[in-house]
Amino acid sequence: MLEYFWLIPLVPLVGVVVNGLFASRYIRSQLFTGVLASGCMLVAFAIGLGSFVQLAGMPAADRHVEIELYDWISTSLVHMHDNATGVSAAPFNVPFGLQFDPLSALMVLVVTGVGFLIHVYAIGYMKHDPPDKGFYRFFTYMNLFASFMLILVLGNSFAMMFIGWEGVGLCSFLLIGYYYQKKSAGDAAKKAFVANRVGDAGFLIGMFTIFFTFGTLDYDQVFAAAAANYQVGAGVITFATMMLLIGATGKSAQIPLYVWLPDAMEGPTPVSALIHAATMVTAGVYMVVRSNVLFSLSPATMTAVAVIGALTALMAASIAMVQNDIKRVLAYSTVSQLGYMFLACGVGAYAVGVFHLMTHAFFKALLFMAAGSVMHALHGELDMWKMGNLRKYMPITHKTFLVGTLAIAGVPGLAGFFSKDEILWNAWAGPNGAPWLWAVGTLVAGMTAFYMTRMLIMVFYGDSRMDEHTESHVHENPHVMTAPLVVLAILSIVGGYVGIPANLQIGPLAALHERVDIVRWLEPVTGGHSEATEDHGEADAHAMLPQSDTLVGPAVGGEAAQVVARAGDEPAIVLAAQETGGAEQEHAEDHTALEWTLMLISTTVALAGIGLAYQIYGRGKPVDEPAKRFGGLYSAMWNKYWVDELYNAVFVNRAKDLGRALWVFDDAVLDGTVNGVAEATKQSANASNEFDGRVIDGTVNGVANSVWSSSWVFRALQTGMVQNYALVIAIGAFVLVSAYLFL
Amino acid sequence: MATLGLNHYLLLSALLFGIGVAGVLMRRNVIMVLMCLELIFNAANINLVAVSRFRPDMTGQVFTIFTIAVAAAEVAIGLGLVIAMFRNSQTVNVDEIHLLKG
Amino acid sequence: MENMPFALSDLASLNGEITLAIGACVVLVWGAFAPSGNRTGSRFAGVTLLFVLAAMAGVMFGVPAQIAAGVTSAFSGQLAVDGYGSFFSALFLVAAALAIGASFRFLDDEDAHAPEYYFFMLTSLIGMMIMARAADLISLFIGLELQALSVYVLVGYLKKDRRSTEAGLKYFILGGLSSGIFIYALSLVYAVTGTTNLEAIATSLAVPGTTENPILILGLILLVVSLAFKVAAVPFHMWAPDAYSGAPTPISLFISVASKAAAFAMMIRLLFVAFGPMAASWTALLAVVSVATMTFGNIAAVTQDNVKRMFAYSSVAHAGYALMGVVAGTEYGITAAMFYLFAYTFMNIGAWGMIVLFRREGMPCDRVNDFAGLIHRSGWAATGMVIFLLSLGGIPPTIGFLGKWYVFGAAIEAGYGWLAVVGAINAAISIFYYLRLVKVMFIAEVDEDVTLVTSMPLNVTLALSAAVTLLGVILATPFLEWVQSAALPF
Amino acid sequence: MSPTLLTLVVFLPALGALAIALLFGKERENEIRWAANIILFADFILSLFLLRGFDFDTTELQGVTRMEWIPTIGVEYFTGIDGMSLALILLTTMLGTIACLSSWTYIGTRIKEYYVYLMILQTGMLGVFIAFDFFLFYMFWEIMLVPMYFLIAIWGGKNRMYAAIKLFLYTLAGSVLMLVGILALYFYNHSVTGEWTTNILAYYQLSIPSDLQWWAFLGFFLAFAIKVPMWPFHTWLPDAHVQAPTAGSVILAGVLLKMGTYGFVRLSLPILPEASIQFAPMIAILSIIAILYGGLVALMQKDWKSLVAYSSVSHMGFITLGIFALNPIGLQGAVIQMLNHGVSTSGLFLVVGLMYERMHTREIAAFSGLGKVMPVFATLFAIMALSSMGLPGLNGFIGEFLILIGSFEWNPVYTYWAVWGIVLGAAYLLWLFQRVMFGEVKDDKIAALNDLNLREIATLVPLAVLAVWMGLAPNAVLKTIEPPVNAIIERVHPGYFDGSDITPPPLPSIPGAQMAADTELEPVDEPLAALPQSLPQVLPIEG
Repeated sequence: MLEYFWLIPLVPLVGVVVNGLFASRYIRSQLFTGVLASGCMLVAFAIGLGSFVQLAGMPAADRHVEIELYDWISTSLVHMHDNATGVSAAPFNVPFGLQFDPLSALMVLVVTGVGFLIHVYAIGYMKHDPPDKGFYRFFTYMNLFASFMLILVLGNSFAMMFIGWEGVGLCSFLLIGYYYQKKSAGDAAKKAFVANRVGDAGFLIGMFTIFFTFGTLDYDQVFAAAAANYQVGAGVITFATMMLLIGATGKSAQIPLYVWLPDAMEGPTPVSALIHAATMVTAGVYMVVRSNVLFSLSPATMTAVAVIGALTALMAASIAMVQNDIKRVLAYSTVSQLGYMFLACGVGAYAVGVFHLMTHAFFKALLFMAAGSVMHALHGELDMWKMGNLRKYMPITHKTFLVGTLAIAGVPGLAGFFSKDEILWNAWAGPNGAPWLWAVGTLVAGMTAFYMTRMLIMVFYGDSRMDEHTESHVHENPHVMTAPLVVLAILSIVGGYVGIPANLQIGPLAALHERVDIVRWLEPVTGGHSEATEDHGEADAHAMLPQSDTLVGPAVGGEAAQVVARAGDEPAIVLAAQETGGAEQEHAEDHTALEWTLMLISTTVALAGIGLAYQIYGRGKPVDEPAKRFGGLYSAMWNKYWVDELYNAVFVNRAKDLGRALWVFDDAVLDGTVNGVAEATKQSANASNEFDGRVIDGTVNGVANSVWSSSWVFRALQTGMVQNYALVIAIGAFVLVSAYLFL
Repeated sequence: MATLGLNHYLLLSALLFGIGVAGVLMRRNVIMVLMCLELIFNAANINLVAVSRFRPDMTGQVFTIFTIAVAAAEVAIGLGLVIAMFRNSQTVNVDEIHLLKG
Repeated sequence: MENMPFALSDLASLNGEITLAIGACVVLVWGAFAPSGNRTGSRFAGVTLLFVLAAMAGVMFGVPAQIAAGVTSAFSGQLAVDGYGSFFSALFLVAAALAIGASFRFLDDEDAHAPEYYFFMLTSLIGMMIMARAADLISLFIGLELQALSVYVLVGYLKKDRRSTEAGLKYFILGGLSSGIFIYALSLVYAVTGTTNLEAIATSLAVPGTTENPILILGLILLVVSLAFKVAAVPFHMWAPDAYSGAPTPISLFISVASKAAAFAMMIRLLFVAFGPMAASWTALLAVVSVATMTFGNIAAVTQDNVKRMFAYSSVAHAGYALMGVVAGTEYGITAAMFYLFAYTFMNIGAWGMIVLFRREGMPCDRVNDFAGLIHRSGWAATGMVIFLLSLGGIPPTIGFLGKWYVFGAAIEAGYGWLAVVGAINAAISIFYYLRLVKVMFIAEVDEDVTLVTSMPLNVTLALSAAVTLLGVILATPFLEWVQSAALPF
Repeated sequence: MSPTLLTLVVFLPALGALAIALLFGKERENEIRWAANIILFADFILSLFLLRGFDFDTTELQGVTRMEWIPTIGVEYFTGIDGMSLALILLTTMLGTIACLSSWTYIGTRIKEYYVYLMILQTGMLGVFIAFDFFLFYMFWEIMLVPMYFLIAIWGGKNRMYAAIKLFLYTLAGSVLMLVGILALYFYNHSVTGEWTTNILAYYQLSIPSDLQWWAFLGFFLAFAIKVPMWPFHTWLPDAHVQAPTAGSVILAGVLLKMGTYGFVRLSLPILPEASIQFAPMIAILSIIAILYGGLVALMQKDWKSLVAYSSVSHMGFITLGIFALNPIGLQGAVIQMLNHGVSTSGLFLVVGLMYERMHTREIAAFSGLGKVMPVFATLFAIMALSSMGLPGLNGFIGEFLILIGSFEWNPVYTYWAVWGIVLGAAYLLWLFQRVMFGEVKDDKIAALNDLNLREIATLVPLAVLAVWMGLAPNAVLKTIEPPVNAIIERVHPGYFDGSDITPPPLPSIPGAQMAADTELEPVDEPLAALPQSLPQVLPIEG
């Protein structure tokens, strides 16, 4: 399979072409369109899985397959700015190249696997749309999105990533604006794209800096050259990574560019699940992890990543605590969880970031789809104040939603617990970790538990607040929608066991850890730098050993469980310790104790959050008590800290004002002479009807006007009196004489 | 007694020229304007003849003969035009002919 | 030979002028006996055309034969026998032939007496040809006056038309003034140099100190003034708009081209041959005059609603362009000015000829709006007019562009780059009013009161002008070679 | 590739115009339409044959016709093409065909005249790309103006007279100054070589003194900057575009604006390399102003067409920025962006025209919910808009990307500013798309609209296909223009390619003239020759 991995992004294109061109006129069948679209995803998933297995069978160091389909761009010579790498000039060549390595493999499985489930779900969800109008359009866009997303994760250079990067942005635009009759949907779509473009501008500059530093955009060459030629803290690397970070904050909805994501909920719920929870928004995280070699060379950027992640997590979680719109809560929750991932990357725990990316994909997709299931049953109702006690009507949705809530809240044993705990541990103990980062993370964990529980209670428990008509129609959704929920629920439970923290590696868990460990799996990508290996020289040595066996995990967990374990390896926690040297064993024990402590605290905080939410909302009566109790703070959170308003006032409106001002300038000044001669303008307006209606005439017109008015002046000299003419001749002669005399 | 030199003649002709030009500029009657034109021609003639006399060279006098002939023709044509003009507009006043302007 | 006032062979070099003089007599005498009125104009036109063509043959074949035989001057140095004179003579004759084409029907429609009209046209032609060939101040003056006096009459020819007589009178008064200045200037020059022969003047100027003589300088300046008057250069141009717009249109056509070319012919020979040693002085003066002329002419034309006045100002501006060649003060500059006048002849005759077409209620009409919707009436006429206008504006592929190429080039070559820039800007300004006419012709609605009065000779005039204007660049080589060989050596 | 074919491609439209003018009566409207479309389409097909036997690896002119024309002043009829000309010729013939096809129903009056002008215009534009004689070049350059004037003045919108005159005067004012510049070079050449010639290639061999270069460049610059149009010479553009009929806008945006940038690349850079370097920073700043300014003003337009027009200002800013980065990649990007802009902006103008034909308004506010009523239209519009805003995978991206890299190579600061143009591009185009395509179908008039018919689809689909093809496989074009680009850069920055395995080809030599072995270009100036190889930066302005 591995030699065919390049087909993965192309398979969904089949769906795009067939559905896009023929569905509206010739096919007109929801079943065909839906099955084709989902089928494409399934085939892509199958190819991805096959390649994954094959990749896992290879030695860790060799897990890297690259293919260049054709020369995309190749230009003439470019001179580099930086000679550190020894390349002074090179052509700008970008092959259309794809690569398959542990990170890409994992991302492919998440994208195609979760994507497939969401496609299936969408067949049910979108069934109200006619097959030849919205329905086919929806699936065409979805497949197109998948294709671009796969290019993004499979590309072998920054330029390839950029294709996918912009492509998914486009699909996001199209899908957010799917209900285009709604103005809000159109606005949201545009906002999403433009906010992303701001990030892209950063990405581009970062990319250019990289090119002019290394003479290539190919990952392997860039990272190798960077590791070989640059010291930690090199200015150019810091600049490049900062710029990339701007791009990442756009795509992954981090401060300061997160504002588009909540609005993006205007799209259909499967879109929110796929694009704005599971896949596209994680592209920023993917990019940071992919470029970890560069980021690790720049402590400043790393700090920025961590701080942005932490602050975003905190801010978004606080907003999520007070929202009433079911999808907005989830949207802010997504922003918050993405902040977690950034936090992980920022402290240097890239693999853990990816780990959380994966588990988050499971439970957030699940939550969105469950919320969509609710909406679907309630005819599009989004306000949680108009729900309640739905568990009675929608048992499967309820149960899966419950699983998702527990998972995200970090209840021990579920997926979110493991990944979140790893992040918190690294936030404290990682190479760039700091206690305050851990504290923020832990606080966010509590808030997460709080708002998720609040949501769960408001939607599924308590008394029904639906109106009668709605209530009478509420029903559980068909299997095509609930089956994906169940699969994702299972994944949300077991998905965490691919990355068991060090302190829990006891008994059967230790055995499992030895077989499957996501961190170790990603080591070829994330572990190639100094911090990761210092404490684990031994692990490196082990990595060199021939593989004793390769196990394919139980099928139960879908793709995620199929992680290769290598016998005889030490737990390869990437960022195990800050200090170097010393006895490994002692460190391990210290860490274990600390890790236990921290884990207990965070679990307690999470449970406290659940308890608090139950305390406030779980008593059967909907209350707006928090609103009263925390007046100012509540209102700040409710209004999302007025960031949208601020951006509108500072950027959007200023840009519009500037545009308007320039337009006036264009008309008045450039296009009208310094309108020195008011007379001229007046006369021109009178004299020539082609100038009509132009109140403000501009520079160019002004020249014309002065010509025009001087024409009248000149004509006035021509009085018709012959003696005046003679006089002018005499004066002319006199002037010539004097000119001759004085010059 | 000072003898008359060439410069005296040149001065005289310059005066005559000036008077002629001033007349053309200021006289309202078109006949007078015509006569002032003749003054200008005659200024030139004085120059030519005087120069011819002071540096013995006949060309100047020949030139003068031609100039006088031309001036006669000019007056003839001029008067013809004045008559045509007078028939149309009943005036010989140059101030009053300004149909064409601008 | 030495004692003879002139050799009989000198007459051969006058064959063109003599032919025309005979023609003039024939027309005049026949006219005296022929019954007047009743649309007899075309007969006289035909006869005149015949004589003009015969004179053309004389100029084109007779004079070159003399040049080939080594003759350089005739009548004791009064007339030069050279290609320069022949070139301009031919140009005047072509202009006259085309003007006659435009006059055929015009005179009948105006009910004007034809014989004297053609008589004066012929005499003015003789005057122009002598102007172009005179190598002595005396013949120069006579040629100038012959031309000028004839043209005064022609301008005022429509004696029942107030505008025509007014134009004639004004032109006469101002022309007389300028002639007076001219002859006075000549007398001053004669006073200093003691000779009237152009080359002899140059020789005497070569004597050190002569050129600083204030009398000479005053003479030169007054000379420049009167020459500038004759070519209608600003600020001595004021007669031109009135004369051109008042005159009968075919006469405007004729004098705006031929008289102007004759004045340039005279100016170039006078300045270059006689005052070559003082070139630095007059180029500086003329550079200023050139700028003023282009700019003033173009700008004043912008707001004109009367097409004849618009073209009158436009022809003022064109004198400014042609002056650029003179200002250059080089042989290239002479070539440029000559070629520019050549190009100008055809495009301007074409444009003026178009005005002859238009009549409102039987009267000639010349408002810009009278051209409205021409494209709907006659695609040929409209297309032709566009060609003429583009050419006047200096836009390729017309001959006007090649003319601009030459004069701008001459200015640049001589180091007057700034003058070329001014010329270029002026070319753009001029397009402004030319386009106005195009706009009216192509976009405005047809005015039903206006009729198009065509006749075969006029059509031939227009077609010939259009052909030369349009194809002049594509087939430029023979024209250019002619001009180059005819340019005065300097 | 035969010279005859090239000549035929260029003059076929003019011959067609003549034939239509003479053979068809005014009232035979449909026959005229068919004839014009067939002729222009045939011309397009013929132009495709230019590709056959074209040598893509040389900078030498191909398909050369060289004849004496006006030997007295050294003017020749000298035509030929290199890779860059070829690409632009293909663009022109294609857009000409499309513009013609798009006029079928749009133009309802004075059919015969219309097609005659359109076809003369076509010859004028094609002529500019093949002329290698200054005189000839200038002739074609100006001939274009006349039919364009009529197209706008007769078939334009309400304010058409104003727009047409403005276009004509403005561009004419620029080009006469170029004429002065040409003449200055012409006489300089004569003073040095003693030869009268207007052969452009002869000027490639000259080393012109700095001050003359400076002045000549200024003349050329004004002509080209107005044509491009660069800020602040752009004010004719929105007027012309808004008033012009669709086909006029298509041609104007697609080809006419390229004349300016083509002039920079073909004339200014190789003939006046030193002045190009001196002017480059100023032009870069003007370009960046144009990019941002055009984008911001476009953002606030209420008229659909003037929005696209201002977007042109912004996009052309990218092109001039790329050209004056004066490095191969910027120049390659600029040339390919010329083609891209031709494709995508023409497409956008077609889109506007289609709507105007249906609704007789271009007020953005008058539209809403078109996506629902006209899905095919919406899709094609989306592709054109995305291509215009530079989405990777479509053509616009390639050009902007390469230009930004080029300017980054020169001076990253320029890129930092220019890159915001991309953000603005997304903003104004998507906002437009959102306003007209999204939203409720607001009135019956819109609800009653028909989606595109086959003819209309046929005008847009080739552009869409081209947009995708050039986005995914730009190498075909990049390789075609690389030899001329390398030659020009070597001329501007001698030694740029030293130490690399690329040997820059020489600038095209005059065919027929015996080139001695040592006719390597002389270095323009000593300090330039000593350019540090690693850093092709802005050189300090000397003098």
